[in-house]
Amino acid sequence: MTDDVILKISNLSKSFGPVRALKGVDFELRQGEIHALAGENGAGKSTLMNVIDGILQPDSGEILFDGVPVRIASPAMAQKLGVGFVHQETALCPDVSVAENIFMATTNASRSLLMNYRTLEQKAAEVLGELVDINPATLVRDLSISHQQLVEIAKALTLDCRVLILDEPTAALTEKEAQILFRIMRRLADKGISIIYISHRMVEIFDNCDRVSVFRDGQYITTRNVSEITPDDVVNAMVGRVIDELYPRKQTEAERSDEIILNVRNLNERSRFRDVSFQLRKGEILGLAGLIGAGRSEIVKGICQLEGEVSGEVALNGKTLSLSSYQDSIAEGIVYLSEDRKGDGIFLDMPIAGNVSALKPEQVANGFGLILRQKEESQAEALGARLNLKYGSLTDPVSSLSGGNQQKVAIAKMLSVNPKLIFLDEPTRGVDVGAKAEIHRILRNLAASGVGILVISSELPELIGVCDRVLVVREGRISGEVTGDRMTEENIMHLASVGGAQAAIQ
Amino acid sequence: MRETGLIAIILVLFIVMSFASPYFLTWVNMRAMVMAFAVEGIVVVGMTILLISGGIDLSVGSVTALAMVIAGWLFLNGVDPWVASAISIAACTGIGAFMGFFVTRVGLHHFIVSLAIMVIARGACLLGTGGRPLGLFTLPPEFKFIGQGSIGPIPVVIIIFLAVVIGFDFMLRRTTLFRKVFYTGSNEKAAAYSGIRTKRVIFFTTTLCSALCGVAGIIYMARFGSAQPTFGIGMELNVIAAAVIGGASLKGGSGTIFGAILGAVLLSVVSSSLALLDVSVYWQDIIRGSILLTAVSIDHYLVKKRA
Amino acid sequence: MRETGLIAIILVLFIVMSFASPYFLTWVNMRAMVMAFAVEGIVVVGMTILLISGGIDLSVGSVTALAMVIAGWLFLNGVDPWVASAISIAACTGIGAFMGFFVTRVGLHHFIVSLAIMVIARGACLLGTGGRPLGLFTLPPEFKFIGQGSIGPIPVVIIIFLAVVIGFDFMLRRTTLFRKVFYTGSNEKAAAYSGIRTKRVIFFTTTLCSALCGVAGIIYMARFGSAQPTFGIGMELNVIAAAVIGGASLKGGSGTIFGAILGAVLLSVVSSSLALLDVSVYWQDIIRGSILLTAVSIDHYLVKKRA
Amino acid sequence: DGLKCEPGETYIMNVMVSGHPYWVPVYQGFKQAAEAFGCKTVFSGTPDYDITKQIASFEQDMVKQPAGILLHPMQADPFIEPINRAIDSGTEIVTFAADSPKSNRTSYITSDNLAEAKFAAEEIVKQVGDSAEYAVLENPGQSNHDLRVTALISYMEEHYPNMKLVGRQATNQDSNAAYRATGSILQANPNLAALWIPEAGSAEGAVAAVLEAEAKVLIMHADVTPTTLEHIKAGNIHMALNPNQGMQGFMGFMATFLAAHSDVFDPFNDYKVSGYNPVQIPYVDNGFAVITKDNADSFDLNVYMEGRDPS
Ligand SMILES: Nc1ncnc2c1ncn2[C@@H]1O[C@H](COP(=O)(O)OP(=O)(O)OP(=O)(O)O)[C@@H](O)[C@H]1O
Ligand SMILES: Nc1ncnc2c1ncn2[C@@H]1O[C@H](COP(=O)(O)OP(=O)(O)OP(=O)(O)O)[C@@H](O)[C@H]1O
Ligand SMILES: [Mg+2]
Ligand SMILES: [Mg+2]
Repeated sequence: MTDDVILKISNLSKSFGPVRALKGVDFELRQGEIHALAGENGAGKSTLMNVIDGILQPDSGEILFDGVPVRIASPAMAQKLGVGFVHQETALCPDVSVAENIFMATTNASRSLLMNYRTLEQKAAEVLGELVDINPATLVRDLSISHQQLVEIAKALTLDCRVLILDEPTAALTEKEAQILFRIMRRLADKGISIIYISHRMVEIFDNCDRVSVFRDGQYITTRNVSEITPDDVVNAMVGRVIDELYPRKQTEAERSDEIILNVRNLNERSRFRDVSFQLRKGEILGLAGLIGAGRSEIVKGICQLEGEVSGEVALNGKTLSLSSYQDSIAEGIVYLSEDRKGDGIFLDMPIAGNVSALKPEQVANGFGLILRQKEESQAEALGARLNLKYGSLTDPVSSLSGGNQQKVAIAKMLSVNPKLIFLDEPTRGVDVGAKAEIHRILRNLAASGVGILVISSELPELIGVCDRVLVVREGRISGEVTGDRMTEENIMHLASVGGAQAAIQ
Repeated sequence: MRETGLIAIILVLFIVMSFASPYFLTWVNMRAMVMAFAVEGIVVVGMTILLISGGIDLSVGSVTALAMVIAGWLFLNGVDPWVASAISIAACTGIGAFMGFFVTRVGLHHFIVSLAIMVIARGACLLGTGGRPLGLFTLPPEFKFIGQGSIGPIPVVIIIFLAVVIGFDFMLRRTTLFRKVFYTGSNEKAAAYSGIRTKRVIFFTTTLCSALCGVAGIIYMARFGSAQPTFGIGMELNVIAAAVIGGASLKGGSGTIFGAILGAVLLSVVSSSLALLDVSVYWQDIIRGSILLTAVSIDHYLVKKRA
Repeated sequence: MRETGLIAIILVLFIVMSFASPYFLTWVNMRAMVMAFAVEGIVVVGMTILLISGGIDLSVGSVTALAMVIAGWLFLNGVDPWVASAISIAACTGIGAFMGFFVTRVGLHHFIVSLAIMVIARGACLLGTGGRPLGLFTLPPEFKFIGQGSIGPIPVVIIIFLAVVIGFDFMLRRTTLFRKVFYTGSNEKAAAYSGIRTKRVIFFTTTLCSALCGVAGIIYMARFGSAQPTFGIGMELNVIAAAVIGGASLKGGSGTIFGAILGAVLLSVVSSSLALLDVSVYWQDIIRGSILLTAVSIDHYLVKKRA
Repeated sequence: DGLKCEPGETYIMNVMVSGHPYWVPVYQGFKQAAEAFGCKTVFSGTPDYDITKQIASFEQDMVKQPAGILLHPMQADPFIEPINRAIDSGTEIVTFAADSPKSNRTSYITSDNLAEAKFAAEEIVKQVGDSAEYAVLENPGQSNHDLRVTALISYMEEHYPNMKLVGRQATNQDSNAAYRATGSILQANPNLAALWIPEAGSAEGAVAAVLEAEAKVLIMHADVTPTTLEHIKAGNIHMALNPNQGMQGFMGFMATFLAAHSDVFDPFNDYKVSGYNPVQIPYVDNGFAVITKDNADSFDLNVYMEGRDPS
């Protein structure tokens, strides 16, 4: 890292109608540093990045690149300036191969008339090799959301850039992939490339970044060297107060119950998982860990009949279920929060209130099936307040919310129906620390009141902090279970990657 | 409101026209103008709902014609006209269900399924009539009343039209059933993940659109006292255009009945005005297309500005 | 390959037909069948590329007719036919650019813009001809050659058609320029984030489609020795249907020229077969629509099964 | 022996928009004539309004080597080459209702649209006087309909300069469009006295609009449908001029058949050296019928078709 400032932003503002997303912010990026951005959901981080990448135009303010004022009119222009960007929401072409997606910008800039698919795929395999094993010829539409995120990262790494922006790249990544990414980031930084890194995971910021800038409500608060401050300071600057406890109290030995809410036996799916058996007891929060592509999501989707042809036995509160569709599952009180929020979690173009009520619009309707707008809005308002949702108006489309706030809408939708059993797939992806703690508290309260809670998360500290018991999935099988003191990152990683054959580690 | 721009454009047209022609702002002309799109407006309602759910239907013209042919043929073969109409509407509903089957079960695209049905239904019209229009002059007066009669000064056709429009507009805005149509069209996968039986929803909207074509066909039959196998050729483009002008998205998820009807009004006012001003037929298409393009651009500009 | 299913279906039709009619597998019949879609096939190429980029064009029939009318009118007014053709193709390209402007700059949807242009271009045809076909019998033989001549046993039309198809198929598969068309259609935002000027791409595909309509119009003129203002009514549905049958998505992002041409072949074989078998005209549409629906369903099933 | 068909000798009638009712009585005339000579007939063409498809169907007819084809060419010039090719390969071609005059077809059978227009003009003047307002509906681009309209207008201009043309709307055979357009014309012209419509589809819509507006307008149109027939009986439509389709088909067959059997005839001309078919009949007028209240019953096509095979 040097002290040369490559990018300097001063007094920049940006509004969306009445929403003032950025209010005169300043920001400074030095050559070769890894610079973290922290801030609550809706603080304006992504908006600032979109301005730097030329996707959005600021209302006022100045951008200096190498000390020269620039107007970045389009992503193409940003590219010419050497800006690379991994978006918070993946933006890939589903009908096109992984290799072509990775090299889309290169193809665009290339002078050559013809495509050379062979070298393209070779080079793509090289870039991907370090990250994950994906065939570069597959279409992106056939990839799971986490693999898509890796492709998105690979895409940015191939850019010959001077400034690399990573907007919550690890939200859907497990520890293993995240560590690889950090290694690459460090290598790039050493080569003199400046990296802006956005994350809500404090550990990542403190382990890997050089400096951190904090934003709150569209305003720039401060920039500090990470060596000089503590995570609590950052959270305090973000939220305006110290979050006393990140994770709620766990179940005590005494509270443990033998009552079984969910009993899964010998669940099989043709190609995706085998011999899955487990139990979810009353009052506990059960976690599901595993590497990317291990099959966690598929097991859960299989149980509630969203995907696959599943055989095996599923019993809820002692009653054996014969579910043939997700509707049956909902009718039994089992709901699933999707990991792919944009793809199948929310209705981007529809109002916030309409999104929250989507699972059961009958709840906000009268006896004749007429939706009562007031009832619908007060439902959204109440759940929104619980989750600390930031919005302009409940009639605004969800697309106008920040990524983390969209996630809160998706969660609010699930909570709106008072389910008996909730599967949450990456529930806090993109959610800020404050709201995360709130969500965890809500989950704990639900569990205590008898609702079955199963959490899939790629963030091991979260699983360890929240769950009473964690099952580990490897290659479509449950490879083990950890509880109590055994619940450590090492043990889980071990079960997820190599071990597993041995019985549960008690 | 999304429709303000369109209303403004239509108002401007009205003001210009009332200066340009002394006959424009007469009761009789207004009545004629509404009559000109009222029946097609019923089809516009069905199409708008289908578009919102993410579908499209090219067969509306043929199916409307087939409704006339089926009811007319039955009537000529001694069936009571009311019964014949009911059978005919049921048959159209069946056609819609057939399309719905191909879309939701076989997995084909609405476009191609409805294109095939457009051809098949037109063929059925030819077969049922031997290519000759059916003269239904002998329809009883109480039946013709639904197409030709008036209650007070208001034609029955307009009353039916208003009832359909207001009814569906209300339902689309307020009922849970139709809300699911929006969810499905906005993001089918997210709707499925919200427990909505999206295939049923699409099946429903597809069927509803054809059923409304059936209703329109019966009213046309009562109105014209005949069943023409070639009726309604090219209707689909008109109907889709009205919905799209009125703000419906071809990608699904958005649209209103009110807007779509305003779209139909706009198209109709332009046509009427050109005829009223006796613009040369060789110029009419050029002017009509240009006004359409201008109006849509202005509306787009106004909507964007407000947002 | 995506197209295997279609090829199989067409082969089956061929085998059935060669048993059903002794005339089917004759050189003359094959030639007639290819001639029936060759020129339209050039428009299919333009439409497929436009569909891949996420657009659609309803004006192709009118613009093709306008190309004939412009070139014919100029020729009758003393312009050299080759020059007249060049001017006409340039004019069509201009129309495409005009549509491209409304889509990319004003922000309207392709559907509504091309619908308006469809009406305007048809009006221009009427205006330019006074509604009467232009007789162009006096076109010089070397000009007519492109529409009526043969090189060896192969009609020039078919040679041009094959050149266009093979050329664009190759370009679409292999050149960086046309890959951007796929990226833009598949996810416009993602393409834009990669620095692709997606508006330019869409402008380009819109313009290209109209330009190819111009080329087709000139060939039609040379072939028919006349310019008919009502030419090509309804062509858009045929052309879009061919592309969609061949695997192009109306949502953009996928499609191949080869598949679209197979779609056109399928439609043409079915029509020809019905005529050859003397199927009653009253049954033809029904059978045609049903075969279309069946073929598309089978193809869909085969594709899904393979995947 | 003599004028008789060989076994299997086939004559084809080829048209565009083959589902249109206009062809039905034409084909009946064609068929009845053929039966009298022991010939086979086929009704062919394209259901579409598409010149390329009609040419393809014509070429497929040729493949079957029929003795003759009675052709309604959708457009004149595009058919020159196919017609000549057919004649060269031994199939005689006669055109009807639309011509391809520069081709080598031996005959052209048609109604005289000019005569129809002239008759209509005279009848209008007779009914509403020679200084009144009139309007026309039209179908630009279809030649016979165009001719009926333009000929009437120029006839009026020439002979009855006080007749004022106040409305001219394209309705393209669409009854709904005609309904709309007529409504507007009626609004703009309260003194409208007469309406001339070149085809029956538009007439259906126009009469509905006139009845609804309770206007007193003399309606005359060409062709006929069951509905307009009923309107004629009811007095809502004054009169229809219907081309004699049966005669068109009958004479069409005769001309084709005679061309194919021209060996019975040795005319006093140069046909042997020029290579032309000796049975050349440049133009046959099949005449038209005037349908009024009094004779309307004879023009019910459904009654006529009872017990007859349409194909
Ligand atoms: N297209 C838009 N239309 C309207 N408002 C928007 C739009 N995009 C963002 N906003 C608003 O701007 C503010 C900042 O959003 P931004 O996406 O920058 O937040 P963020 O810091 O990235 O949050 P997160 O951590 O949740 O991703 C939010 O209040 C959001 O609602
Ligand atoms: N739509 C799909 N089409 C094809 N393969 C898929 C699809 N979705 C998932 N897979 C594959 O199925 C396997 C299991 O995926 P799943 O999403 O269940 O894993 P996971 O453990 O939830 O991990 P993550 O969600 O983090 O990727 C992976 O190999 C994945 O690539
Ligand atoms: Mg963000
Ligand atoms: Mg997962």
